[in-house]
Amino acid sequence: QTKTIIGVSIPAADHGWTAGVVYHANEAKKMVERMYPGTQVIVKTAKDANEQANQIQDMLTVNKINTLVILPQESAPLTAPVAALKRQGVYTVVVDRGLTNPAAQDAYVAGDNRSFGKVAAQYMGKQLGGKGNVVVLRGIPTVVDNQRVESFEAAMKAQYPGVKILDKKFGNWNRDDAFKVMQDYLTRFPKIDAVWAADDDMAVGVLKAIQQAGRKDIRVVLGGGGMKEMIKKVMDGSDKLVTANVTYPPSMIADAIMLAAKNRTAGKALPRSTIIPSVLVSKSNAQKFYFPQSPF
Amino acid sequence: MTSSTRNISVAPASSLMMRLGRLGPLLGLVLLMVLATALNSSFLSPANLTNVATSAAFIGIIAVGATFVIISGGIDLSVGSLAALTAGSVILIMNAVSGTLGAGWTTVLVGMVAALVIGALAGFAHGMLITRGRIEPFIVTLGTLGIFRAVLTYLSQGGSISLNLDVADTFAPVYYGRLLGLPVPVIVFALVALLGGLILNRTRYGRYVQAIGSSEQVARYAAIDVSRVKTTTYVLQGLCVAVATILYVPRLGSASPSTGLLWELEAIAAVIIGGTALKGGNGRIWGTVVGALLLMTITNMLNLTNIISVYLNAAVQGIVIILVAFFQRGKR
Amino acid sequence: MTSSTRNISVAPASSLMMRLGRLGPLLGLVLLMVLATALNSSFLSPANLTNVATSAAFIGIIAVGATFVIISGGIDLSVGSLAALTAGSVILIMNAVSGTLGAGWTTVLVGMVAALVIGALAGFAHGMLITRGRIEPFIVTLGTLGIFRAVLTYLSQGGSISLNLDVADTFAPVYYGRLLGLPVPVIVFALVALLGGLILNRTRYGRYVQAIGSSEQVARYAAIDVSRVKTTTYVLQGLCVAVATILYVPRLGSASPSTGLLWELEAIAAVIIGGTALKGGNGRIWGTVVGALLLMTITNMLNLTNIISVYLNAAVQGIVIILVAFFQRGKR
Amino acid sequence: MTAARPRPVRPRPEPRTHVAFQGVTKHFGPVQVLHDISFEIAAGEVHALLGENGAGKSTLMKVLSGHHAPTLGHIEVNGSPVQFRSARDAEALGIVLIHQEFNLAEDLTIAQNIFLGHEPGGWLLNDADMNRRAAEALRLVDLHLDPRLRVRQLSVGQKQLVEIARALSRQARLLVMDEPTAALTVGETRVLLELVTRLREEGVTVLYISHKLDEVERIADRVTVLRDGHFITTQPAAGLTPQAMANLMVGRELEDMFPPRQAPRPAVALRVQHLSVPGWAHDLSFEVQQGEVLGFAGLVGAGRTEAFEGLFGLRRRTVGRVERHGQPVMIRNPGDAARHRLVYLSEDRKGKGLLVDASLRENLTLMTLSRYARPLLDVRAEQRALERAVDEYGIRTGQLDVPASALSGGNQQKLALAKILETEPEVVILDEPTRGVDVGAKREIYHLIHRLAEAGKGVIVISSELPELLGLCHRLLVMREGHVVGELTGDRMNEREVIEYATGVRTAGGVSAGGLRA
Ligand SMILES: Nc1ncnc2c1ncn2[C@@H]1O[C@H](COP(=O)(O)OP(=O)(O)OP(=O)(O)O)[C@@H](O)[C@H]1O
Ligand SMILES: Nc1ncnc2c1ncn2[C@@H]1O[C@H](COP(=O)(O)OP(=O)(O)OP(=O)(O)O)[C@@H](O)[C@H]1O
Ligand SMILES: [Mg+2]
Ligand SMILES: [Mg+2]
Repeated sequence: QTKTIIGVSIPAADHGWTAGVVYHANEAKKMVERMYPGTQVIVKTAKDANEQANQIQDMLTVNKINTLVILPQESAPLTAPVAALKRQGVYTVVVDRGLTNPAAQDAYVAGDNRSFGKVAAQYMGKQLGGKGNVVVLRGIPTVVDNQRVESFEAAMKAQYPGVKILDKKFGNWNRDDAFKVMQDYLTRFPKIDAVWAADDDMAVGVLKAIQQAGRKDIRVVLGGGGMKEMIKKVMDGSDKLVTANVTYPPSMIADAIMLAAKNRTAGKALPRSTIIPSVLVSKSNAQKFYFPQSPF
Repeated sequence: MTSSTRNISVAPASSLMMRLGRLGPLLGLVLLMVLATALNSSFLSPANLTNVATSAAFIGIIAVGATFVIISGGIDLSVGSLAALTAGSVILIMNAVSGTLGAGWTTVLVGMVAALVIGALAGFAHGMLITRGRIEPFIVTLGTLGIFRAVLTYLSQGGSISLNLDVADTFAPVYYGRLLGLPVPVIVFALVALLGGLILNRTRYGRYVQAIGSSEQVARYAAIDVSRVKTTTYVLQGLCVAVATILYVPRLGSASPSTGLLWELEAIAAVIIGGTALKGGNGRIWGTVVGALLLMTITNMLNLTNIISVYLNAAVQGIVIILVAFFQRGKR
Repeated sequence: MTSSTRNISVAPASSLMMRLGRLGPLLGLVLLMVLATALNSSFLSPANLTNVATSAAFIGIIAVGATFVIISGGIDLSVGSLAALTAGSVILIMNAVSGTLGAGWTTVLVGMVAALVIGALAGFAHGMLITRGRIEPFIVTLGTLGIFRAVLTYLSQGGSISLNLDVADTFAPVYYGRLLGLPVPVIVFALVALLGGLILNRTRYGRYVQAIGSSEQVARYAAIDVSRVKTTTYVLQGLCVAVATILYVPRLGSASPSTGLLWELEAIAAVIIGGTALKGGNGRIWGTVVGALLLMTITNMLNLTNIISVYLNAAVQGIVIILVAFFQRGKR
Repeated sequence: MTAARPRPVRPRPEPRTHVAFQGVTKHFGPVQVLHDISFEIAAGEVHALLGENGAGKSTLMKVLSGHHAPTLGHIEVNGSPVQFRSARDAEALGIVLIHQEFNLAEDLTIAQNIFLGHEPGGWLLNDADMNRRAAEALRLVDLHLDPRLRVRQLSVGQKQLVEIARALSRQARLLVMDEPTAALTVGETRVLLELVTRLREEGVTVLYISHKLDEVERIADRVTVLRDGHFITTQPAAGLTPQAMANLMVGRELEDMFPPRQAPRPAVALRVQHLSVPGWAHDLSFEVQQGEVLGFAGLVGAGRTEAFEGLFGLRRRTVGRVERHGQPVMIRNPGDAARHRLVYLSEDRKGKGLLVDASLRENLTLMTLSRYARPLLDVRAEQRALERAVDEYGIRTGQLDVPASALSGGNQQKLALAKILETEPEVVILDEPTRGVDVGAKREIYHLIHRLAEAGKGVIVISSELPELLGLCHRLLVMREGHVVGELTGDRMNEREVIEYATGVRTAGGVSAGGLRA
């Protein structure tokens, strides 16, 4: 009976959501090592795809992992490296961002970026009563971002054709950039009804920019990802612009680690695919998504 | 003396070209503003112009410090990280003292002083490592770039550090307030630039900074305390970062590992677009100010229009930077 | 002339210190390896060592080019973006031609040639803008840093560009294969470094590069075609980026807007840790190689142990970089 | 060379010792440069320090002025031993050094350089006052330039004058002048010597280093000679002729400074027509025969340097026609020139001549690398070439693997000369070839120039030393304000005529420069 050694490779905590991932991964590590004595979990972060590819190779060579739980920085560039590990006998669990060649992953645990965009569009369309002007702040140019924005636009067009998307610019999942982009949107568009910030970090910047400009026309600011401060606002109803959120829980990494530990120590395979859908957080269910200990 | 030596008059020939060269960045800025107005007339609205100036203030203030460092022949890559670390630490400190000192101006003052102390200490450490440790500035500040940001990431556990709401309310006017009709950051930026210009051009210290950048050997022969002057440039840079941070914290009331990312490149770019040579020796503060405004105008212009694919924003910035530099190339 | 050249007794004193200074980076590497082994004995396993060397190959190859640029007194900030753009374009080209040429080596060869052409052209453009356009290298390459990456982002529409699977299979051995028991990238790295060393130290061109970095004016008076030599350093840099890209594409099989992010800093850091002065004039390729290995060893060591919070990785890297530079400071 | 010294008889107080060197010894790493040097300098005298290139004069003066610390021994000033930690300590005692190699910050203005470290003003600098005082200092050396000009824009001679002005502005009690006239022409030199005399009258002690022994004879009270870092002798200058000084320096008899001139060959080596360098030189036309040594005389600022830099494409210029050995050639840059076997030795050896941080070997072979590329550079062959050149040109250095900056001034000059002559050129243009070179070596260079001429090369010499031009050249062109104003050969080649043309007292009588071709 070989010992289960789980290598966890995740992006470095460079913005709120990834910080949540790092937090939940470390929490899961503690829990797994308590629950399954003899099982070892190694958590490593990487700042880009290239480093992550090096990192998982190092984990195999030196730490002798036999299970890999990876949240890839990006799907395509990590497909070949993960496939290489799989060929060398490592059980591979891919989280959130599926590889371009699904054969390289033994199991897939993921959020659903398309439903993330769709849920947001549906909520926003409803709030606006099917009519109004929306500006969008996208993240960093990545597949994740493309999927979210595409499905947001598609859903909006299909269900609320009266809602007009004025522009969509990159805010880089960053508060400061979002602040600046929002300032400029406010200069440019005299009438904005809603802002889809697509990420709670960006929503923070957006709210400040609106506050500074003293604009009253905006009715909805919808972030996403479930940052604790934002969930709290939804819960308390303290900000009339922030009435909902869309989950994309960073805790999915913990789910994946727990699943892997449970099944691998028992020598079983994981379900091929576990999808954690994005759900709408509103005042009624906010309590469930509030983790005051998490950094995100 | 003998009359054999002619009186050589300093002819003003070719000085028009020279001057145009010197004014390169300013011309670039004006052209850009004309273009921006053509693309979207709201560019010239006072609200938008103050937005641009306010956003430029952060990079601009930091770039004033960078002008000194670069003129003296050094470089500081760590400014963005230092801003992030300072912001995080200051928030933690203010949150901590607000328990006993309350959420009033005392707490905010403690925070401001803390920022200045942290900035100055970081700069001093750079200066010491560079002068006493005799390590290349590039290496020292590349190292601290990693260190500062890592410490902040550790403090924030990767997430963000937020200022208590009541302190944030007291602090807010420092960013959102206005004096004489102008946003506070713009006023502070102007003051920092004026002071910087004064120090650089009208004090002994400023003169020594230029002499050292021109030739360290000559400066040493002139019995200038090269190590001290160089160290002081890094301290000035640290203080400028601190001032920028003091303006930054009340804006969003939080700091995170992505705070100040790549500010070093923007600050250095502002300095160099402004006509200061990367190899040191001479430069000018007003150029740096124009450089910072120019960089921010490009971003603003891109946000105000839709004619270019968002994917190409960075390309437009790149092209404009190169073009502006081309304008003022004559003088070299 | 007089044959009165005195022979003053030459004692070998102080040259030991000098030599130790020169060997600084190497000593740093060795110490780091000892430390890594102490932390985890599998560090020294051949498998791990080849991993380290293979990962170092990308930055290392680019850094060899950067050594030339920096010695000549220039700088190239665009290497990471250029790598991304080259990777993306080459993948698109290979995908396109694989339809007619099939998925065999012909297609791969077309891709390789395309990479070299793109790299050389980009370098040539840099060289022209810098020499004929008389724009600071910092500005030119900061501009193209934005431009190259934006073009790639545009080509990939913000997502990633992936190599067709069958072509990828043919291409794979270029990264995953072995020759004489060593991974191909390590062999290529060694060859590039050897060639670079030879060019720098044993050819006229290399001597000219050093002369220009030492004093452009003197070089011009000595009938050296300064513009051509400088331009060539950027072309060499572009070719090195192309070679690194050729190794990179079969590894990850795709390119995206975040490919090669911040490689410029790593490459420049490798060069300077290796003992080349940022202000140009002199430097050494072997130092650059050691610098690249050293940077990668730090990352590897951090992956091998658990004693430090993941949040502090960058801090450890920063500290080690500064310490290594401190080791070799004597010689300046 | 033996002008009567205009020495006023002054009531001399008891000669007091101003500075005493006590067993001063200096090592640079393994190389010992000064050996146990002891002698005294009396207050208020002009004391000349003589010695061959590399004898250690500059080093000793740097020790005196606090730039270097002695390895052993010490210095006494006014009877008490002193320990200088920096130049500022020395300046506090009124000891000021005028550097042989310029120490000016190129990016700063003249005034800023003059007052660097001593800026007037309180918290804020008083630039107006500084510029005014700088202008005064410049007037002392008869340099009429705007003190707000950046030093980068000055010519070598002007930089030298700025250095001197800087030292004068420091209220020196002991002024050390290290080859102040090496880059000056006759006129400026005369001004400077008058200045030295005046300073002495004001009670300032002057330590004067020069390889121009006639100057030394004119102004020095006493002379100290160094040889190979050893103290040789101190003697009153009164009884010493330049010849005797030279013999003391070299330690043996020096005969004929200038070898006899051979007649040039009838073939033209280089012909230049209608060369203009905007702002500097106007429509120059001249030619030099094979085997001829053609001199260019003129005052500082006459535009000689600029004209030839223009010819080589180093400045913006227009040129009608250039012929080498009768063939029209196109010279757009120094590379073209080198291909046509033309070389130019710059007057600015530090800024344009040598890679000061690079090794001697790399400097020597920089222009002839193709010779050592087979195809890889043969470093050992380069090293052999260096050893040969060191011997041939008498470059004195303790070690061969040092950077060029470690050579003494005169030896750097020899290296710069060696570097360009390595290319085996057909036409050689030498701008101030003997700047800072000692008598012995000068003589060697003169002989070398004649050997070049004998071998059929065309040689052009630009020099500020009239005796050198008169002794060396077959023919002289005098330039003034960018024009060739006179051509002198045979009997007319004498000091008086040259100066008259150069200063504009005499003109070519309406003959345009273009008409002055030989
Ligand atoms: N920094 C240094 N390192 C090593 N050697 C040096 C250094 N400076 C000077 N030397 C050596 O010291 C010797 C004396 O040099 P110095 O400059 O004092 O000569 P000098 O008498 O002034 O000659 P010149 O007439 O050519 O100016 C020379 O052999 C020179 O190579
Ligand atoms: N017409 C002029 N206008 C302005 N400045 C002048 C003019 N003529 C000469 N000068 C000044 O005098 C300097 C002359 O240069 P330079 O001394 O190199 O000439 P030169 O003939 O080569 O003299 P030398 O070789 O004896 O030093 C220039 O740098 C310039 O500042
Ligand atoms: Mg000397
Ligand atoms: Mg001249």
